[in-house]
Amino acid sequence: MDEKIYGWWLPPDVSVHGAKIDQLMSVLHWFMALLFIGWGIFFLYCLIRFRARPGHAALYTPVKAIATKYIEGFVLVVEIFLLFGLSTPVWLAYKNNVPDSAKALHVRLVAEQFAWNFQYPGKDGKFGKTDASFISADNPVGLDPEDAAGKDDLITVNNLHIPVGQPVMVDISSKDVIHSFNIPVLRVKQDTIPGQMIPVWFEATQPGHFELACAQLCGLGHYRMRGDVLIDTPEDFAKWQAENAPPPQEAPAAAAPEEKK
Amino acid sequence: MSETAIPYMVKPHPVTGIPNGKLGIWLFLASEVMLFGALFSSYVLIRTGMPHWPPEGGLSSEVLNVPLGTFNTAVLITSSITMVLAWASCKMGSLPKFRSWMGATVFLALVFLVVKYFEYSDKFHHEHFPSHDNFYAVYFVLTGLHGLHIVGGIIVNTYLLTAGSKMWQTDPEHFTNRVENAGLYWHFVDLVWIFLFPSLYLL
Amino acid sequence: MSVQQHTATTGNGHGHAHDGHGHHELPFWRKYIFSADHKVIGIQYGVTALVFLFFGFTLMMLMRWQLAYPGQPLPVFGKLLGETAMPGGVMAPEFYNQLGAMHGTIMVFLGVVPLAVGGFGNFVVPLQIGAPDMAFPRLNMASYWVFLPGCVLMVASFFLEGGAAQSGWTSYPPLSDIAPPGQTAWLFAMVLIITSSLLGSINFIVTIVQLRAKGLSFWRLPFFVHAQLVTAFLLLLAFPPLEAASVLQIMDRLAHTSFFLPSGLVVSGEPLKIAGGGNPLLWQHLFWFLAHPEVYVLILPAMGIVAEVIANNTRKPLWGYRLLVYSVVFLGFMSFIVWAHHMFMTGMGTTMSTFFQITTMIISIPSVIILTCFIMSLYGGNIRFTTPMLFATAFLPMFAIGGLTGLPLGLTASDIYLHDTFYVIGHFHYVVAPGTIFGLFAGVYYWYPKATGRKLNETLGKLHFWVSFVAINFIFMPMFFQGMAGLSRRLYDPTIYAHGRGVQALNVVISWGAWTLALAQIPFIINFFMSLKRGARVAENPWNATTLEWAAPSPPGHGNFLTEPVVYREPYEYSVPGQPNDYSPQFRAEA
Amino acid sequence: MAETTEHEDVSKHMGKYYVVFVALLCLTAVTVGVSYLHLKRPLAITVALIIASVKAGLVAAVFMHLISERKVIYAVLILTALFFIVLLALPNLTTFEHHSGMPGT
Repeated sequence: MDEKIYGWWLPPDVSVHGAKIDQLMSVLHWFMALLFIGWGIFFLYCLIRFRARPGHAALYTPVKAIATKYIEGFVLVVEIFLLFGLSTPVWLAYKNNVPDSAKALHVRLVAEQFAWNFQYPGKDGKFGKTDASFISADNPVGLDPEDAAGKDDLITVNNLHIPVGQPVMVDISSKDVIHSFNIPVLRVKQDTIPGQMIPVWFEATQPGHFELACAQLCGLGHYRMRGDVLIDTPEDFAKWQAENAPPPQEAPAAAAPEEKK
Repeated sequence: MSETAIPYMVKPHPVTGIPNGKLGIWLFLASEVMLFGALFSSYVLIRTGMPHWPPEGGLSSEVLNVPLGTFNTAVLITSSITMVLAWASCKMGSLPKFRSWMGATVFLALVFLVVKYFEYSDKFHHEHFPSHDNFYAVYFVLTGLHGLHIVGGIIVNTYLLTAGSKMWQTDPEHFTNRVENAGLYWHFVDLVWIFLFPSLYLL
Repeated sequence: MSVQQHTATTGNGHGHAHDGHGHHELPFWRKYIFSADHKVIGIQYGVTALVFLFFGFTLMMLMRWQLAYPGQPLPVFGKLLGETAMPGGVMAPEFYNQLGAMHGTIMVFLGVVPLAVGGFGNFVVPLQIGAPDMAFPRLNMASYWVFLPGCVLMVASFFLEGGAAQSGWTSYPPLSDIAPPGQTAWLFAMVLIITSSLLGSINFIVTIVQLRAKGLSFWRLPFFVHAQLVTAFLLLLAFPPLEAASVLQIMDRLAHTSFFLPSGLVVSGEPLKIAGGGNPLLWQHLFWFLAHPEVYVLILPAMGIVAEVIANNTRKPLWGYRLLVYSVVFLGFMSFIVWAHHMFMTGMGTTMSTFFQITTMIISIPSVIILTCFIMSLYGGNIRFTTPMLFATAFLPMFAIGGLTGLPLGLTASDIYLHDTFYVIGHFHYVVAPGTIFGLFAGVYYWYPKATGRKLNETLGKLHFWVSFVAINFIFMPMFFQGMAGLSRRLYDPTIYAHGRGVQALNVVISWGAWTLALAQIPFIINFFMSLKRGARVAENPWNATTLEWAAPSPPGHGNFLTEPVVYREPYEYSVPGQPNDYSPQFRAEA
Repeated sequence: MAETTEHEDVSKHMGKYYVVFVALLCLTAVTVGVSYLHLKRPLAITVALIIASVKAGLVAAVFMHLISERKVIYAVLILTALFFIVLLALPNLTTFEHHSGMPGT
């Protein structure tokens, strides 16, 4: 992992949708700085100009301050612009323009205290059925051993492998408490709510080795609930999938229809 | 005693037209509205999130005892009118009448609790504890909290009936105000039950 | 429970005019411990709250050691805290989480609110409206004596098996549902504290509505009273839902119901034996229904104090007094419909998130107006830089930073990145620490003479202010950079992450800032106790102020005023042209 | 309540209290009766809530004297009612949209 890319400001952005978020952040912070500095100069001017001293007296009649109305108006206009011009469109675009499901790589995430369990559908593109009753130490997501669709599913712990240039859709859930799926460099964050399956998507623009962090207090091991995000070229990704695929087995029963919320 | 004299303890404020206690009790009821509002909101949220209500199938009216619930509703409504009559007796200057009506109110409140006790013990007898499922959890929390309010009302009303009524000799107006405030609270408890009964037993 | 036990008057009950001071001396325990006098209760609340502020601060200083020097044994104190909490002097992660949860809870519910509302509200409001006491003095006493057991229970929970609550001050289930018994103590303590706040808020509203002095119309009330009135309504209507939520969580923990627990939970490999079917987000809704208005419960009284101190020390009327009042009322109202911006990352739909995003932006407008009014109040003044004024002045830029950094958090798109990072910590601490707490310090310095009859030492006060001001910015400013770097909050050891290692140097800066801030409180503590005996004696009105509390003796006796006060004019008539003095008090008949 | 002639005032109202009492008992009977018809859920909820609201309205208006109360109490109650609606509506709307409106589910 390259340590040097992490400094005192935003880490590099390797996602498709992140550029808009970064742009919003930069506009916001310039606006905030401008407002604060302008305001601060006036504030200091008032403190010095109107300090108590011999021969100086306060003005009883309130000053007519037209300028404050303009400044308040300006703040209002900028806020409306930030809200409807920048933030809402970015948010709506990200939430509503979900990439074509057929082209995307689908992954399921079941978070637990204190690990991230990923389930890849394998060659058949179908997730095996899971149920809480099957969960055990070597079956962290609770894969149904009877389900044929699950035979080729690949399970990884604390290790998210994704390819560059392909949208990734992660259906996230949790088996115990609320966690939060946070990959700073991909500008992704989503709470994992037990009992619910919530989709998030992202698309990486360059390969590399990054980190997945838990952003929601989930117990004493919250701090070490760290995962690796390995963004590969499509070829490397395919190779990784092939190398790690579980050995083929006899599939006894037909797959039951998938349960979705 | 050297406590400070507070204005408008008994006489109404010239602008607002009410004494302090009455505004106080209404504010308290406002916070109670928000308390039960939060519980009702939770009830709706949990109920709409479940495929079946009650979760084991059937209807609420088959799980809970509707005749007993109806009886209890009538008991509370009756206790409301006896409370009004107790206050009206004070207004009309008759302490003995107040005593009988207030006594009736307390008695009816106790009847309500006794019926509730039979309902609860029947549920417990069938191993239907709050942990059984969310239907029982909601039922026990809402009726339990309402029951605690009934207990509170009984304590206040019993106080007014016994030791508290000494004030009638020194300051009948103040005493009547207290009865009125206790009455406002008691009607509110009745009012909560009016919503609890259909939403838990009938729907 | 329902009927206030308010046999407040002597036998006859109708008295309007109060007959001066008590005829009989009350025994010590009735006068100073179980007292029904609003001033004694105010001081009880204030002192309790200050103790808890320092206690909560101490918890944070312990956490700062772990954050600055992760995994290193804490010298001296590490050994004292025992092997469970700090094995070998190194903090255990469980203990870190307890400290975090308790720091938040104590600062908010046991520190700032009791000081701002219980302390200043109780002491100052009846005086400022010319009332002899609160409307229900015994209820007021009950409020404190419900609050104190709550505090004791909260702190005592550290000694329970498994320690105190450790699921954050927000106590999100399912984590809090399955946490050790300390969480149950937390919930019961919260129920007590909420009940106490409800009793207090009823009392405040009735007092302000019913007991104002003759001539004191609503538009003549000091801004502080307006702020307290709005605060009381927030407490009255926003707290009960958290009480309900606490009851539900208590049921989940003790009666094993599943209000917040969905079906199919597996905790540490074992399926949880519950019925299921609940919703963890229900807690968040009920919690934030309180906790967002709570932010304004913290800030509004501080704004009120700042307004009083600014008007007094600029020697001119507040600029835009009515606008300020409209703004706080609007702020209070809006604070009820913004809460879900704390939940943007829970998978909310786009319609509701847009709704909450819009209300959040709308609520920033009155804050901007309030700040503008304060700064325009400086313009044209004759500013005396007394210690209270220094704290009040510093409040303005600190609150501005806190408010501005709320923008990126209130907007959904930028919140994706900043949610639950140190940016959030920086943001709300700027609002509540150098914002609210500085406002409260301004109040302590401003009203101390009224409460004790003696002034606090100005030199020590200025030392307290300047060191605190510099140190506190070294604490919270770096947090914005840590947040921008993506560092999650509530991490026991941030150096686990590469982006955490990138900003670890800042953690050292912050920690040293925190410890310096602690040192800066020493002059205050010395000043506070020394001035009780040695401070300069003052008359009724040491600051040449205009509002009613300065008509009463310092300290005011039982019943507050020697003669019934009458109000003749607006609250901040400073530097009226043609007057011999630069202040025309509300209570003085001649123009 | 006016301070003067209060005795007559109260005795004049007595009839009203009894009428409301009987009305409340009748409405209770109606709501229980309707529940045995097993109406469709939405209709059943509407009917039950309407009856409950009428009953609550009667208790509040007559027993609690809200029909002739002072402005300050109306103000408090309107504010409370408003936030009560917020408390009931927003968490449920949010949850509803959360479950129904998520793209990709």
